[in-house]
Amino acid sequence: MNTGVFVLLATLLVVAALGVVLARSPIRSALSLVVALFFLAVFFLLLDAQLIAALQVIVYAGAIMVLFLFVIMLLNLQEHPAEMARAGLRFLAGTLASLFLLATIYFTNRSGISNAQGMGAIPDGFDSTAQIAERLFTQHLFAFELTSLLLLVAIISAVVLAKKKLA
Amino acid sequence: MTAVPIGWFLILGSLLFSIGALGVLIRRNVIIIFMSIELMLNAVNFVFVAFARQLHSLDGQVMVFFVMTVAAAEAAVGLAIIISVFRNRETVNADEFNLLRW
Amino acid sequence: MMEQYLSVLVTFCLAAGLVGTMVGAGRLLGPRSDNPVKGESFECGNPSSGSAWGRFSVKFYMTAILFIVFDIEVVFLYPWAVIFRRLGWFGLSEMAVFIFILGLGLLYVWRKGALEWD
Amino acid sequence: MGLEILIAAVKALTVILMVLSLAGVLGWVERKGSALIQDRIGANRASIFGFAGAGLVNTMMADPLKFLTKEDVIPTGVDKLLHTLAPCVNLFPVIVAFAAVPFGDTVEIAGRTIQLQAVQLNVGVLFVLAMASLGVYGVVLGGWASNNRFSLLGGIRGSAQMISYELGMGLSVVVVVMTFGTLDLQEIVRAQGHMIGGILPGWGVFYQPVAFVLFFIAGIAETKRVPFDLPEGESELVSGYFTEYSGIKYLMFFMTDFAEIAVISALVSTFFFGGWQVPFLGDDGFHFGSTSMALPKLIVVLLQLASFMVKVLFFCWFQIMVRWTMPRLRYDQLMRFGWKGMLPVSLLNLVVTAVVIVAFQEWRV
Repeated sequence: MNTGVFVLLATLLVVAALGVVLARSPIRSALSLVVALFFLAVFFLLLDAQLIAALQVIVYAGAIMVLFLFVIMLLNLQEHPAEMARAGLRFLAGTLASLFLLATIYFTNRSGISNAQGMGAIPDGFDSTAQIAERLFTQHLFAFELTSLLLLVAIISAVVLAKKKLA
Repeated sequence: MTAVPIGWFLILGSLLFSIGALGVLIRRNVIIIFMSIELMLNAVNFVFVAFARQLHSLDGQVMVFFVMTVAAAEAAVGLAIIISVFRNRETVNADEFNLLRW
Repeated sequence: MMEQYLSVLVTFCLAAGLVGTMVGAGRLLGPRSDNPVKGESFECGNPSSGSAWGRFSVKFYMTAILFIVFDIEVVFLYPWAVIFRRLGWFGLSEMAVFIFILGLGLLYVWRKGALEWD
Repeated sequence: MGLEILIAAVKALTVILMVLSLAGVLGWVERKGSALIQDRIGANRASIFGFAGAGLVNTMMADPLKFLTKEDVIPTGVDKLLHTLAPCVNLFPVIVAFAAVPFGDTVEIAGRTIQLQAVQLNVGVLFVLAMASLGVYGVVLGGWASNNRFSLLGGIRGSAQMISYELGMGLSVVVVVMTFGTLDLQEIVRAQGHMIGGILPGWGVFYQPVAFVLFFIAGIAETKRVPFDLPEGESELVSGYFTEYSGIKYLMFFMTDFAEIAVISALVSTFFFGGWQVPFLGDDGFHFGSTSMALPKLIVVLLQLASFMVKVLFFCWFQIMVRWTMPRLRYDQLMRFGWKGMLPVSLLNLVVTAVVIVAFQEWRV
């Protein structure tokens, strides 16, 4: 049952991800990505990461992808014929990607973790928001404060870049 | 979900990452390249969460917060750049962004 | 634990089924008759002036960017809100710094006039 | 396993039927309520044997049937797939969000404790907000797929408005979470069961009146109704993003509107008005100070259910009254109010709340 759920969700996820790369029209591509992000959120839920699952939908699907859709509509991007890379580059890219995938499978097998009998039970309170918050606001305090600077820079540069008249 | 070993998650994560990388390499539309990068970031998030579950350590989940923030900042700035380039050159094809090329 | 995920899954499936059934039933039960005038886009009776897909104001795009940034702020606030009692003044000051820095961003955007619609 | 699936399915079906019938009832209440305000009869053909109240049956049964048998016109030159997808992604998140709201306490049937809540998550608050944030897609896609100027303008306006007010909404929810210290909707309702000083119910609104006002305003803006109905302003944009829809798809957009009203009402009563809590009512009956009145468990559960429904219906009615009382804002006023009004005020409210709670640690719910 569990394995079945995994395979089903994984198939849907991979199909959606392929949709992002292969769809001709950018808007379909963006929607495929939304679907893929949604299935990722379902995976997070099943991995006992409820908080992350909800935030995944709020941040990625609810905010970032809306921005992508806006830009696609703003620039009125339709299908474009000469849009794929040259055949040689396509072949190279495919080879590299499959090599990477094969390497992962090989090393996963060799390390023996995939033979383990599942992930086992979780400790009590592992999925509670309070524990993640505890980590985030004590151990990772510095990184957290730095993100505010990152966001500040993002706001300023977006305003500067996107405004029509620069002073 | 406890019956599925971590290896499967790793392989699925790397499959997603490869698909994203493929998108970056074969598509010429800058916006789709951007979306493929988002996909790659998400593949990494996925592996973080899977390892957090396997190792019973919440640091993996905390890391997802920061990846999300970086992805958001990247999307905001990147798309602003695309818009301002489009204003000047009327294109979003990565091959035609060649003013800085030599 | 399992109960929680089951409830989410079942609700999703039922809601999706309902939505799908509605669209499907509408397709089956509704009559069909196509003609070129009916297929025109509705512009209050005037002949259609062609495709509507064009470019629109960059203002909307600025709104979306600002939304992303402040949405991230809110996202950090949820876990903080759960435990800020336990963290006390320490947690308060650390969040105060975070909000202050993003507040500077809001102030900048405000002063630059990116929030104006004219 | 099978039994658990069955229980979950029964609960989910109950909630879905609840939200669908609420949408139907609201359609009727809106017609009759607007008539009341404008001093006319309104929907006067929808009666059975001269009894206007029976018109409700008409709106709930005849209307959907009529929409089902109408032609579904898909204009030429539209994106057909997205055109069909848009009403679905519009309706789906609203229904699912409603399912996360608890409509009663636990009941025990045959030795099994059942939560009266269809989607039970530790992060219920975030689940609801996540679904609310998906609502943008129905609007944007409906507007884009129709290939119509009115639709596109309505869709873009609508999505920009929704994301702007989502911030005010999110920040006021953060304040609620701070007050109750949990992200579980059922826990939030349970925390509102006590009495302040023995007379006032311990509802969120008495702790966070500012957050209540902000949340309610943002909620009305999220439902895109007057005074925030720019995306579908009839006098400017025909029907906004669903101008090019007909038949069942139009009904789906229409239902989403009313279901959204129901969701906002349910959330307002959960966060600020004690959800299913009845003042003075405990697990075993009423307690007024020293006197008490014992009641069987079944009656208590039914009273709590009724309390939830009454609160939800009250706020639905209130939103309909607002719609027929207020004039429409201009778009620049709407965006200015969202970014320069709601956002700073809700940030300020958050900071003040945090300082007060930390300074007086004993001030807790």
